[in-house]
Amino acid sequence: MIALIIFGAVFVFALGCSIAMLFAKNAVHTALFLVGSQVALAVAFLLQGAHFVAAVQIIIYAGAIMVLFLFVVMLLGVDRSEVLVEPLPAQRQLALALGALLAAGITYIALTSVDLIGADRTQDLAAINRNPGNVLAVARTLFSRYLLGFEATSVLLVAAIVGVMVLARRVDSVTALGAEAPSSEEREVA
Amino acid sequence: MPEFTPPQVQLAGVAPEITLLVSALILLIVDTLIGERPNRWFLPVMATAGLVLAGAFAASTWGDNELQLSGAIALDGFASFVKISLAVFGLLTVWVGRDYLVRDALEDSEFYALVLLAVAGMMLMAAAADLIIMFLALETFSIALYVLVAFKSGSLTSQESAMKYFLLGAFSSAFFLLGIALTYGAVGSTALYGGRDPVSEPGIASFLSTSPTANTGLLVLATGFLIIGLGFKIAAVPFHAWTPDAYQGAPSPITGFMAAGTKFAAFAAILRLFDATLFSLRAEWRPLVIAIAVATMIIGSVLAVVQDDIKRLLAYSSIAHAGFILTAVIAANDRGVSGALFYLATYGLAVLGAFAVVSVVSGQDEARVRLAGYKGLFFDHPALAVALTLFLLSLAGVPVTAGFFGKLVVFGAAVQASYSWVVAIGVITSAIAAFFYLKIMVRMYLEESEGESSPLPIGRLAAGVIAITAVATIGFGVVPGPLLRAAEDATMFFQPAPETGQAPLGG
Amino acid sequence: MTLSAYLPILLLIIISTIFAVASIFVSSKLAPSRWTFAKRLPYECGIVPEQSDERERFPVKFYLVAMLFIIFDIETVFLYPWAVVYQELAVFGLIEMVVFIVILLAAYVYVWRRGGLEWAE
Amino acid sequence: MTEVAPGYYLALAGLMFSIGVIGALVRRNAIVIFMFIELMLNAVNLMFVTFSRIRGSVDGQILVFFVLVVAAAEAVVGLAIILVIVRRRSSANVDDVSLLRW
Amino acid sequence: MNDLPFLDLTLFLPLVGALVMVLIPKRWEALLRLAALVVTTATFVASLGVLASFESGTPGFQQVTELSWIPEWGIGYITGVDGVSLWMIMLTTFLMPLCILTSWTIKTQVKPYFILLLTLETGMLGVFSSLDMFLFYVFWEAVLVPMYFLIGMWGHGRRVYAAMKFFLFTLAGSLFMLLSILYLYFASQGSAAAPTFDYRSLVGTPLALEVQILLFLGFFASFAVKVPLVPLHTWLPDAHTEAPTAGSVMLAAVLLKMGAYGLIRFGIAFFPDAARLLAPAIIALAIVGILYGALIAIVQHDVKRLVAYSSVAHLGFVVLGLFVGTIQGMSGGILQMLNHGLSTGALFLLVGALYDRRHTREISEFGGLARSVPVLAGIFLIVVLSSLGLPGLNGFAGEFLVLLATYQSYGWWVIPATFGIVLAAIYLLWAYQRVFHGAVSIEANRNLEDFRMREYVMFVPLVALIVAIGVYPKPFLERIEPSAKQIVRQLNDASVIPETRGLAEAP
Repeated sequence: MIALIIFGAVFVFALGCSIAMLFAKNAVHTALFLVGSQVALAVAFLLQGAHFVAAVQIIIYAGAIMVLFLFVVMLLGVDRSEVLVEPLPAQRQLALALGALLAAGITYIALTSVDLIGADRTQDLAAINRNPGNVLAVARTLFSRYLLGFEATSVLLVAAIVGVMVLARRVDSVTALGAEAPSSEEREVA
Repeated sequence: MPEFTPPQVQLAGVAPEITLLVSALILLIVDTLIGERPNRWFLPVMATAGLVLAGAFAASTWGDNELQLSGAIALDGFASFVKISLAVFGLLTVWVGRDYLVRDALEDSEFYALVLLAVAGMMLMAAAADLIIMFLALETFSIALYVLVAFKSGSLTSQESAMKYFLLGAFSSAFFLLGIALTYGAVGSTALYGGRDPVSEPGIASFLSTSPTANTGLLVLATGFLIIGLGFKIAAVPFHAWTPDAYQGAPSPITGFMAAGTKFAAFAAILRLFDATLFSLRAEWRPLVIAIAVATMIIGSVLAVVQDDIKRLLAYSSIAHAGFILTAVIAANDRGVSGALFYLATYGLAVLGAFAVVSVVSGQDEARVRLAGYKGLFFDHPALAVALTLFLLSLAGVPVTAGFFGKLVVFGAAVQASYSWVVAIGVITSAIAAFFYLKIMVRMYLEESEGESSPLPIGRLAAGVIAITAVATIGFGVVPGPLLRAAEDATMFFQPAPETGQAPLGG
Repeated sequence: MTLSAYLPILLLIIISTIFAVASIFVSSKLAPSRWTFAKRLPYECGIVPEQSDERERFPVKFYLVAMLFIIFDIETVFLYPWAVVYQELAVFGLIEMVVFIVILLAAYVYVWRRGGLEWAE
Repeated sequence: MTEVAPGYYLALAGLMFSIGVIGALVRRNAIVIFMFIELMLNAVNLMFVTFSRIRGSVDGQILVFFVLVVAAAEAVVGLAIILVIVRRRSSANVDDVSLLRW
Repeated sequence: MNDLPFLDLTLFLPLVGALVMVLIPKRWEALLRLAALVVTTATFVASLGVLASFESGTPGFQQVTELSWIPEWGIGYITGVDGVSLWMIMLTTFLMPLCILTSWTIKTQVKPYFILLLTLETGMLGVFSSLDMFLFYVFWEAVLVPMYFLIGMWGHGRRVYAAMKFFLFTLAGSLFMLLSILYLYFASQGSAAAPTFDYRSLVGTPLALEVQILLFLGFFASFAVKVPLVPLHTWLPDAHTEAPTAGSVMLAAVLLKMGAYGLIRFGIAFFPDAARLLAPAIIALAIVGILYGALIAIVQHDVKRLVAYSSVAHLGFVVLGLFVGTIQGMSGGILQMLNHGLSTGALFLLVGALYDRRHTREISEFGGLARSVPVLAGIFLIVVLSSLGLPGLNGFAGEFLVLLATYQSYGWWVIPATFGIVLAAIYLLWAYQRVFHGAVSIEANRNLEDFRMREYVMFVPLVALIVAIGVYPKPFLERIEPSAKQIVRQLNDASVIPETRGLAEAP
């Protein structure tokens, strides 16, 4: 019963925050609503026995990534520059139709999917969470079965690091990061 | 369940990727250690060494056929073929890029490092035997490419197109991810193949071979979303909106690399996923892929006709080519897979060559990319014009070029699979496509150049790349046998269970 | 492990929220507020500031460091579970993590040498 | 404690994903579009966790980590690209960026 | 039978010559011209070897060369010659030196011009001698590219438009042929045998009638454009008129024959049932073409355009002969192909000679030329008479046979066809009269130089051949007839189909 109430609250809060994102005029508000829905999701993770993931969701997602979003939004002041313009006449209607279709489809599949999949094995997961425990189970699987994925993320991160370094130098040539030679953008300006 | 047992670690499957990662890191660090130099020749040299070594590693495992690293990587001829091709594409990109960067005063170690990382991601994509690895690989090369598209500093269009590319790319990967999630839900794993025991080591292939068809509903839905995610990367309609902008905004060598490499990697994933793993579900995914292929061929070639910027034109042409290759995916037979590999390899060479020419002709800061800029090119720079003609003829599929044979094998596969009507559409759109390739040739040969001909500095590396790709385009056109044989050897996907085997021959 | 284990966290959230809201409320009630026209002006020295784009020209360093922080922050996701099973993983796990760290460390060296972390111009 | 059936979680995930799609297509501010894409990723994460529960294995939870890393990398690079554009012309409005041309 | 592979020598001599000429600096124009002449003459000599070792009286293929090319796809290099192709090959090699000679007046871009001309020759010869469908298609398309450039770069007036139109019409048609070839290829796959592109094995592939019709239409799309049959002819007047003289000659004399040749060799041989079923419709189109071409020719005021439209009419006779279904018709049609090549080729050469002197092709700009250039006028008359089928000259034998055959099979259908001959007399003689007779109204026509040595060299053999065929057609017909007989049997007798599998295994 308690679980049901908590789930109800999570459901309403997560969905409410998501819908509010659609209508928030201000980018900062959008970001805050996103944080809200992410926190709600973290609780949903907890409810389903994914304890470590829930913590990570809060720490990294809501705590770091969204902070970066807010940081950029606020320092750039993009909130002021948002104008709602329609580039294609029917894009909004199209998007709503597509979204509604998608929502209906996925929800239908979701509500019936347990039958599709076969037996619900929630109890197995609960057993794993009791012994050896969520983090331990995650760690064991992560560092064996997903060894390659784990190492591959480092490549991804390296690409992102290098990318950020390149892009930072594209911001403005005045900010001579590595004492760059005057690039062609200055030629064009001149 | 999870008692920890250290997995068996064999590095042969990922040796090329490791090589590329290591050489990228070395390259970055060495550059900072050496400091400012007027001529940083060592950068392309190191990148070349890394790519050659990676290609050699990929070649050394030719003929192997096994799963490695807990079933995350397939070490098979298919992966080797794609990896070798990608290494070659990377090499050509690096060489053209070097001349381009020097000319526009943009040379940075990051360019080479990102190309290497992108190639590594693409290679991983081709070898991935697990959807999550596929996803990570896709993201790795996508992120590298977002940055490479934005690499020009002269014009804002470069960054703007990168933003569009990025937003649409991220959007599409969310769909791909949704597909992965649903697959995981349906199968209980993201592994493509799975182990012998479908309960303890689940995988898509073993799931499909053991479970009754009624249980595949969720997997079919997942397949739809996976198509969306990969459709973006191959620039299939209706997921093509980023292509013209990104192709136009990116530095020309990178545009060529995207056209050749991204397409190859994404198609490798599509072929492995659809023509091997999900083969038994072909009745479900085929209609969708056919619809996409037809739309892609038509939209790509029709919209290319009205372009007057050569990079946008080639972008639409690359969309049309994605449609042509999709006909081989539809065929879902051995000839289709080998045909697609052959097509992608030769298309990559031709398009890299074409963009090498574009990169040379465009001049400083890519000022000359309008079709009008190609007027009378034959009279000013006959060699460039002849080379570009060759690439265009190959793209148009005119005989004695490799592109013709590619079209033949790809269309042939679809005819064999009794999809002649799709090929008929392909044939009509090829004729339309010929029109816009011809348009460029008209400019080059049949019209006088405007104003005085300005000298075009042609770097030795770029000239070399153009020569290599031109020779290859003709060579694989006249003697397609060896490459085709290699592609046919490569069609052996890793097959743990006989049920996931190839399409039966026969039309 | 049930949700009841998270009860202290919930309590903490509730208490801290109450405390924050209450302190704002209380201070606004208790503090003397005697607003004058001069106090409402942006600057008291008499010069009205221009409505300029004050958000412009933030040094790009701020963004760069923030972004690099996020990337290296991600490592903790993997480090924590690794630390939990470190005993069990033994040498194999150590090698695994060392490879991961070394790759990112190399990237870090590159960033450092390239001047990505230098604050001064 | 009685559990709520996993189907409802999947439904929540599906709805959030759909909202993400709508938002990404409807909104015109690049950063906001990107936020909706993040919402889509979050919805997928919920799906992974729920399927992990249905399947009785932790694999799904691990996949969330990978999504997380990808999201972070995308965020960093994406925001950097947007940053470049905004700093070089003071707007992150998608339409100014001459998009959606044929 | 013969020691030297004369056929393959003939086939590749021009290409080798072209490759060698690439090495000659473009400033040495005289050497380039001479080299082209030497190469084409040598090719002609080599083709005389083919003629000499040709055994008349046997229907099958002779002098067959068979090499493996792309075994993976059952593609071979197979060439051979029979009664149908023999004269086409001879015609090509015979006219080519004359085209080189008439191109002496080309002053711009000499090097690429001659290289393209030689490449064109290999392409045309390849079309006539290929016995492998893939090889055939390669040559078929290979003809397209040099001709496109010849028209586009050295043509007159609306050359760009004409070149584009030529290229796109032909390519669009041939792509449908490619589709049909692919279908046929897979249909040829027996229970044990791998599919093949070998013409000799493909003949007699059992096909359902509706499939036959579809495939026939696929081939027909390509050949009907080339011939051209009436609704698809619109590229022809433009291409013929705007092309340089040598291009016009090759278009009229050889390229059009490629279409007719294809209809015989592939259309009828592969799909006899479909051909028989569709024959009335095709004959109707042919007759429409005869009348339409003739009527339009009458009102032309550009002498070259007039000749171009006369080709539409003449080719109507050819197609008529091929599809009436008798041996006379077939032989006559094939002979008419040769005759039209000679007559119309000569006409275009003569118009070119006129153009060189007056730089105009308007009939009204001429008048009374017989006085200033009597030799040219005399030869023009002979050629005109041959073209309109005067007994004793070459045109008569072919047209007579065709009309006779039409009468036998289709009765009154012969009347409109015969009317075409009357019309031909009208437009040709009327044009001749306006150009060479009457008063000299324009001063520039008064003092024109008559034939030079180069032109004598060109026209004496041509006229000799025209007279020879007219007087004594037997040696030509006796080489044609066995093959014609064979094809007519295929067309008329469906029960022959299973037996024809072995038709090529003639000694």
